[in-house]
Amino acid sequence: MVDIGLFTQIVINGLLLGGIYVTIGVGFSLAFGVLEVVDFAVGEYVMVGAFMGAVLAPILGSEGVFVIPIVLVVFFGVGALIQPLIHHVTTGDRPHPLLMGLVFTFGLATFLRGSVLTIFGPNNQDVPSSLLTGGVTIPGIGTFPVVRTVTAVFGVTGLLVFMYYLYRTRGGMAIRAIAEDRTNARLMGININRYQSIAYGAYAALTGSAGVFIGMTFTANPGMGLQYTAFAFFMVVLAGMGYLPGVILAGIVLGLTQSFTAVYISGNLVLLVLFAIIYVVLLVSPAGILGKGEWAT
Amino acid sequence: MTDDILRTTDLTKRFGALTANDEISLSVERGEIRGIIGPNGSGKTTFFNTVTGFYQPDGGSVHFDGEEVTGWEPHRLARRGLGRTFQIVSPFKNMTVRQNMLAVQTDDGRSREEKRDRAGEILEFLEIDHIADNEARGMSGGQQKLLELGRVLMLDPEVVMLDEPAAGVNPALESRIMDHIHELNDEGTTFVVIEHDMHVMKTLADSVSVFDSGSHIAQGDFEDVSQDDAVREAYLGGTTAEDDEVPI
Amino acid sequence: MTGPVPSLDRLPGEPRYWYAGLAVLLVAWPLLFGDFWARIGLGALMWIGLAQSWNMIGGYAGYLDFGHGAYFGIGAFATGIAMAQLGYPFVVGFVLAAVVAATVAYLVAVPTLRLTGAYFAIATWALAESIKQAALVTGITGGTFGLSLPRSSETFVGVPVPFPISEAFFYYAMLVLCLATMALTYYLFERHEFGYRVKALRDDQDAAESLGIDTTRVKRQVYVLSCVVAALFGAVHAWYIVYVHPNDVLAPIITDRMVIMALLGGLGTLTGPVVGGLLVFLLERLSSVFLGSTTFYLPLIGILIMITVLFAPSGIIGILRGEVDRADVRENVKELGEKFDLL
Amino acid sequence: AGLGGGSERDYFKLGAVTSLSGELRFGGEVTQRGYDLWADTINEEQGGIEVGGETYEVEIEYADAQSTPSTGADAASQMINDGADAILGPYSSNVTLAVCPIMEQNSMPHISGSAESPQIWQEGFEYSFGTIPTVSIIGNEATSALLNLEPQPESVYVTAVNEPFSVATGEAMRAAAEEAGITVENYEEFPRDTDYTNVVSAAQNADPDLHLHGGHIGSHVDLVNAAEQLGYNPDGFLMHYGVNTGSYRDGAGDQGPYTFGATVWIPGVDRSGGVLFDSPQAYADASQSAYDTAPDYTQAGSTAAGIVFQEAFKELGSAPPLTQDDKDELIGILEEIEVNTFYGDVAFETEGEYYHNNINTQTLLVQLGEDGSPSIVGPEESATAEANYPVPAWDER
Amino acid sequence: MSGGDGSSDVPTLSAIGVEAGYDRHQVLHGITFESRDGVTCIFGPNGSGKSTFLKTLNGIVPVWDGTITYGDVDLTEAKPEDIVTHGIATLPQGGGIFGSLSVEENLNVGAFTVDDADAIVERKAEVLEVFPALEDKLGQKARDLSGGQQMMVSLGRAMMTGADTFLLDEPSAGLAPRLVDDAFGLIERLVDRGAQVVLIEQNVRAALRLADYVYILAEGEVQFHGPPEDLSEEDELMELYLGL
Ligand SMILES: Nc1ncnc2c1ncn2[C@@H]1O[C@H](COP(=O)(O)OP(=O)(O)OP(=O)(O)O)[C@@H](O)[C@H]1O
Ligand SMILES: Nc1ncnc2c1ncn2[C@@H]1O[C@H](COP(=O)(O)OP(=O)(O)OP(=O)(O)O)[C@@H](O)[C@H]1O
Ligand SMILES: [Mg+2]
Ligand SMILES: [Mg+2]
Repeated sequence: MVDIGLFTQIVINGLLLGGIYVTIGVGFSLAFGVLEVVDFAVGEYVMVGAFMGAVLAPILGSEGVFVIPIVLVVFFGVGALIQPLIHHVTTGDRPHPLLMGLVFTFGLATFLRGSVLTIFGPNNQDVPSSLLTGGVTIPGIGTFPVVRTVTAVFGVTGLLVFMYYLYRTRGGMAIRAIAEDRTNARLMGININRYQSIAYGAYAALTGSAGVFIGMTFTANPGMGLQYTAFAFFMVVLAGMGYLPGVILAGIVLGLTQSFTAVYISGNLVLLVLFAIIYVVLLVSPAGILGKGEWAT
Repeated sequence: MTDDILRTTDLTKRFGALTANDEISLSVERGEIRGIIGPNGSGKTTFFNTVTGFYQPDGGSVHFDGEEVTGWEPHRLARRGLGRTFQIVSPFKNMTVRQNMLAVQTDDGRSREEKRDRAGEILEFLEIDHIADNEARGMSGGQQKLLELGRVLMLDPEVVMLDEPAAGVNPALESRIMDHIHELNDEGTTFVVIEHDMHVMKTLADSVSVFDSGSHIAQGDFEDVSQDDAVREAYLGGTTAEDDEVPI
Repeated sequence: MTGPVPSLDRLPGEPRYWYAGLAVLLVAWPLLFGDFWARIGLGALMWIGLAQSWNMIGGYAGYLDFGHGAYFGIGAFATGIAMAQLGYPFVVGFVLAAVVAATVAYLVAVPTLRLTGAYFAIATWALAESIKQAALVTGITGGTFGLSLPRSSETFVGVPVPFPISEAFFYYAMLVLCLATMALTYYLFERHEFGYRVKALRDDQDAAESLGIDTTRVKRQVYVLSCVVAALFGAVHAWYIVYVHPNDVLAPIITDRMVIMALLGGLGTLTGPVVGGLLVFLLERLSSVFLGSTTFYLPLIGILIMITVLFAPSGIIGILRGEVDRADVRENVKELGEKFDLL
Repeated sequence: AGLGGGSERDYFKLGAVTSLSGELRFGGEVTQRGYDLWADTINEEQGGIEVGGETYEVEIEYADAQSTPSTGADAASQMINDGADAILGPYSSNVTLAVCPIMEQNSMPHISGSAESPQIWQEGFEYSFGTIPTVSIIGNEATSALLNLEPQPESVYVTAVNEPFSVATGEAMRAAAEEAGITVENYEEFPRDTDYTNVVSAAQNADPDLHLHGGHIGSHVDLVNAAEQLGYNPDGFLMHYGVNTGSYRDGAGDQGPYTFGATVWIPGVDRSGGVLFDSPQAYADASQSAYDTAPDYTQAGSTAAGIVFQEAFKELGSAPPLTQDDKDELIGILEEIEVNTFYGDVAFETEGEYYHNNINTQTLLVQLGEDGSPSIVGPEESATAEANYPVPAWDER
Repeated sequence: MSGGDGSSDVPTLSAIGVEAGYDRHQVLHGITFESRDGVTCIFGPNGSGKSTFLKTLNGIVPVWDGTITYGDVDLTEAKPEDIVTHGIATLPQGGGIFGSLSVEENLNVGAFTVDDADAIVERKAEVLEVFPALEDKLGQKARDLSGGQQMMVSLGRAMMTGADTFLLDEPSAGLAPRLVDDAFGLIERLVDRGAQVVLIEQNVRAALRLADYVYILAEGEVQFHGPPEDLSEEDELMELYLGL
C-alpha cells in the first residue's frame, strides 16, 4: 500500500536533497573535467564553508545567507592560490599525475580537517538563520523546507552560471582549451595559470557557499566533510565525468534513490544501495547515466 | 593457388553511423611486402586494428597462416606470429629502452640470455643502442618510432604490419629502415605497410592496396596503381610519385 | 640510473654488515624493547606489508585501487567468522582469508579491471564501501556489533601450543608475513620478466597486447595477488586485536594510508613502501608521544603530505637514492613560483 | 623510554586511553575533562592520595586512541609499558572492547568512565570495570519515565543510528515501550550519514505521539533540524546520548529547546556529600571554572572512575609504584568497594550480564529549557521540574 | 621562391649560443641561428634536437645558456604566452588541435591574443578562403576530422594569431600526398604575405623546394647552414643527414 501523501513528500525530499548534491556536484564536476583534478578536499571546503557560516553569521545578524558573499570572495581567493600548487603536482615529468593530484588534495583535506578540529574542537556548531526556517506546505502535495529549497535554487543557478561562462565566453573557451592540452593552450597565448586559477577559485567559491547552505540545513561539524566528498564522487560518476549538464539529472537520481530506499526499503540499506549503484554505473556506462561524460586519464 | 598468409573476407567495422571498413577483402601472399595507401581517414589504421584483434569486427573474417583468427585477442595473435606497430608511437615510457624490448612475450621458449642478445642486436641495428639504458620517455619522436619497430621484431613475427613506419623519420634513417625491411623480407618475413611517403612505397612495396572511404578500391603494382586516375584524384593530388628529383 | 636491485651501498662500510645488523635487530626487537615497542614494531611491519601489497597493483601495475582496504577487512572478517562464529582455530581462519580474498578478488577483477585511471579508482572505492555497508547489516559479520575473537593458546592450531600467544608472537607473525611479501615483490616485480610485463601494461596497454602480453591475465594476477596479501595481514590483525568491526577493518582510511605510504615512499619501487610505511605509521602512532594529547598532528601530517608531493614527486626513496638533490628541489621551487604569476 | 616504569616513583601514575582525534573526539574530550578534573582536584586540595601516612600526587598520562580499536590497544599497551599503576578507560565501546583484552593479558586494573555498550560486560573481563551503567538500562528507564507523562502517549516511533551504542539504545527504548503496552509504530535503523528528511517524513506519516531516537549528538541535531523544516510535531522527542551537552545546544541552535534526554546524573540532581566533591553542584562549579563547560554524566562518570581508584588505592595501602601483587589485590578491593561520590554510590556487579558494571544509578529523564539548560522531569520520585509536555509545535515557539 | 628580397620589416628571430635540455640531460649544445625572410628550414636526424630548439624559441623549454632575441626584444626568459603576443606563432609537432572544441572555436582560440574583433573576422575569412574544406566543418568537433583536415585547422589556427613569424614542426607528417601539397601550398601563401617561416621537415625533398635558407642540426649542434644551393657541395652531409 502506497500512501500518496507520503509518496509525494518523499519525491519532494528526494528532489531537494538532489538540489543539495547539485551545489557540490557543479564545482566538483568542473574541477574534475576541466582541471583534471580528482579533488579529495571537496568535502572539506563544504566543512570550512559551514564553519565560516557558524562563526560569522552571529556577527552578521544571525543570518547564514549574509555570510555567502564573504565566503565567495575568500574561497575564490584561496582557491586561486591553491590551484598553482595542484597544477604543479599534476604536471611535469611526474609518473603518476592523477595520483599525485589525488594525494595532494588528500593532504589538503587532512590539513583543513585537522586545523578546524584543533581550533574549534570537535563540537557541532549551528549556522543560525532566521530567514530560512520552517517549511512551506502545499496542501495535497507536501512540505517544502525553505532552506533546502533555497539551496537547490542556488545550486541550479550556480550550474547555469558556470555553463554560461564555460560555453559562451572567451575565458570559458580558454579554460576548455587548457583542459585539452596545456602546452598548446600556452602557445595560443593563454595564461594558463590565470585561467586555471579562475576555474579552481570559482569551484572553491561555489563549494564553500554550498557549505554555508549545508550548515544552515544540517549543522557544522569538523568531521562532516568526508561524506560530502563521497557525494561529490557520486555526482560526477552519475553525471558523467566533466559533463556539467548531467549534474542536475545526477542530483535527481541520487536524491530520489536515497529517499525511496530509505522509506520503502530500509534506512540501513541506503548507503549500500548508493555505492552499489555507483559501482554498477561505472562498469556499465563509465561516461555516466547519460553517456556524455569524458575525462582523459 | 597462391599461398596466402593473411586473408580478410568482407571485413567490416563500424563506428556508430560511420563505416570505417566496408567489406574489405584482401589477401597477402607469404613473403611479399604489401603497401596500403589511401587518404587520411580512409580506414587503414582501422583495418590494422580489426585484423590484429584490437577491434571486434562487425562482419567478415580474418585468416592467418591457414587458421581462422577472427576475434582473437591481440596478444594471442602476436604470439602466433602476427606483429604490428602503432601509428601513434606507444613506448613504455617509464621503462628503459632495453626493458621495452625485453617486455615482449613469446611462446618460443627463448632463454633470457637469448632474448637479451637479440634485443642488443636489434637496438644496435636501429642505432639506438647508445640509449638502451635510458628511460623511453626521453626519446625523440623519431627514436620512438625506431623503438616501436624494434619491439615488434622481438616477436620474430611471420607477418609484420607497420603503420606509417617512416612518418617523421629522417630520410637517412628511413632508407636504412627500408633496407632492414628488405633484409627481413628476404629471410621470409611478410610485411604489410601503411605509408604516405610515395618514395618509400615505391621502393618497398611488391604490390599496393588502395583504400578510400573505408573500401578497398584497387590493388596492383605501385606503378600501375599510381597511374590510376581515381587514385591520383583521391590521394596523390598534383604530386607525381616518380618525382624524385631534388631541387638543388 | 639505479639498478633494479635495492642497494644500501650509499651507507659506509660493507653492505652485508648492515644487512646482518638489520636482521639481528629485527629478530631481537621484541625481546629487547618489551611489549609496547613490540606492538609498535608489529604495527609498522603490518603497514609496510600493506603498503607493499598496494604498491603491487597501484605502483607496479598502475591501477589506482582505492578499495584495497576492503581485502584487509575481508581477511579480518574471514578469520573472525571462522574463529568467533564457527569455532575454528586461527590457522583455518588464515587459510580461509586467503581463499575468500582470492575468490572475491577474482570475481571483482573480471569486470572492474576493464576500467582505468580515475574510473577504476572510484569503482573500487565504491565497491569497498558497498562491502563495508553490507558487513554492517549482515548477521554473520556481527553487523554493527562486530565480532570478538578468542585469543588463547588452543586457538592457534586447535591444540595448545608450547609458547604464549603474546605480542612477541604476533610480532614474529607479522615479521614473517612482511618479509615474505617483500621477497615475493622483489622476485616477481624486480627480478622476473613478469615485472616487465606488469610495467609494460601500466604504460601502454594496447602496445603490451600487441607484443604478446596477455594484459587481462597479468592484471588479474597482480590484482588477486595483492588482494590476498592484504587479506593475510587482515587475518593476523584480527586475531591480534581480537575484535573486528566493519567501521574499523573496512574503514576507507586503511586504503588511504596504504596509498599515501606507497606514494610518499616511492611508487613502483621495492623499498619505497618500506620507507613510506615506516614513516607514516610512526608519525601517526607516535605523534601523541611527541606532540602531547592534541589533534595538532593532523594538520602537520596534511602539510607533510602536501610538501612531499610538491617537492619530492618520486618519493622519499628518490631522495635517499640521490635521484633528487638540492638543485632539483630548488628548480622545483622556482617552477612552482612561476605558476603563481596569476595576473 | 620503554623499559618499565622505574621502581622509584613518589606519585601514582595512571594511564588514560582516550580518543582525541577521529570520529569519537567529542566524547574523548569529555572523558579527558572528567579524568583531569579528578586528578587536578585531588592534587590541589589534598596534595594527592594519602597512603600509609604519606601523600602521593596523581599523574595521568594520556594516549590517543584516534577513535580506532587497534590504536587504542597500542595506546593501552604503551601505558602499561610505561609502568602505569592503573588504567582509565577509553571513550566508546569499540575501543574499550579492544583495550580490555590487553588488560586481561597484563593483569592491569582498568576502570572505564564512559563505555556504555552491554557487550563489554557480557564478555566478563576480570580486570575491567565501568562506572556508567550500560545503555540498555538508561534507555529503558528513561523511556519508561517519559511514557508516564500526562497525557499518556499511545504510540511511539523509534529510530536508531546503526552503530553498537545507538542500536542498543534504540532497542532498549523499543523494549520499554513494548513493556508498557504502547504501540511501536516502527523501529528503524539507518547509517549516520543519511538524510533525515526521509526518516522524518516516514515518521510524520505514522503520526506517533512520541519520537524516540538512539544516536550521538550530530544525529540528534540533524533529526530536529529536519523535523523543524518539515513541521513534524510529535508531543516530544527523546534522544540519547548527549542532549544535555554544549555540543547539542550549539549544534541544534533554535531547535534545541524542549528535547527530552536521558542521563544518570546532572548537576541539578539532589544529592549531598561525597568523596572529593561535596555535591553535584560543587562538581559542576569546579568544571565550570576549570573548563567553562557544564559537565554531563559521562564527564561525571569519568571523574567518579578516578575517585574509585583513589579510594581503592587508599584501601590497598601500598605506595606507588604498585607491584603486580598489588594490582591483583586491587581487583579484589574494587569488587568489594562501595564509594560515596557526588556522582552516586559506586559499586560494581560481581556476576551476571552486568559483570563489573556499576548499575547503582538512578536514571533521570531530562528536558531542555528555553535557554538550553536541562531540568529533571522524571521519573516522578526524582523530578525537580514539571515537564513541558506536549512540547509546543515548531511554529509556535 | 618568394618573399626573400630582404626588404621585409619582419623582425629577425635569432638565437645565440643556445644551450638547453631536459632535467640534467643536455640536448642543445650552443645553437646559433637566425630566421631569414621566406622559409628557413631545419633538417636533421631524429633526436638531433630540432623540436627542442623550436621549443626554446617559443618558450616551452627553458634556455640554460645563450640568448634569444626577436628584433630588439630579448625573449630568452619569456614565457610562451608572451612570445605569442610578440608575433610568433607555433604549430607543434603533431598539430596539437583542441579535439573537443569545435573547428570554429579552435580558430577563435588561435586569435586569443587578438583584441580587435574586426581583425578576427577578417582573418577567419582568410583562413576559410585558403581551406574551403573547413567551411562546412566549422561547427564540428575538431577530433572528428580526418588527419589532414586537422592539420588544416592547426595551420589556420596559427594564422589567426596574425603572427609575422611561424614556427612549424613537421606540418606534413602523416598527411596523404595531396594534403602534403596543400600544406606546402599554405606555407608559400604565408611567405607571400610577408611572413617568415621556420620549418622543420623530414620530407626533405618537398621542403627544399621552398627553402630560402637551411640549417642542419645533429647531436644538438649546427652542422651546416647556408642557402640550399650550397648544400649541393656537401655530399657527405647530404648523405649522412638527409639521405639524399
Ligand atoms: N575509435 C574510433 N571511434 C570512432 N571513430 C573512429 C575510431 N577510430 C577511427 N575512427 C574513424 O574511422 C575513420 C577511419 O580512421 P582510420 O584511423 O582508420 O584512418 P586512416 O586511414 O588510418 O587515416 P590516416 O592516414 O590519417 O592515419 C575516420 O573517419 C576516423 O575518424
Ligand atoms: N620531454 C623530454 N624529456 C627528456 N628528453 C627529451 C624530451 N624530449 C626530447 N628529449 C630528448 O632530446 C633529444 C632531442 O629531441 P627532439 O625531440 O628535439 O628531437 P628532434 O630532432 O625533434 O627529433 P625528431 O625528428 O625525431 O622529432 C632526444 O635525444 C630526446 O631523447
Ligand atoms: Mg592511420
Ligand atoms: Mg621533433
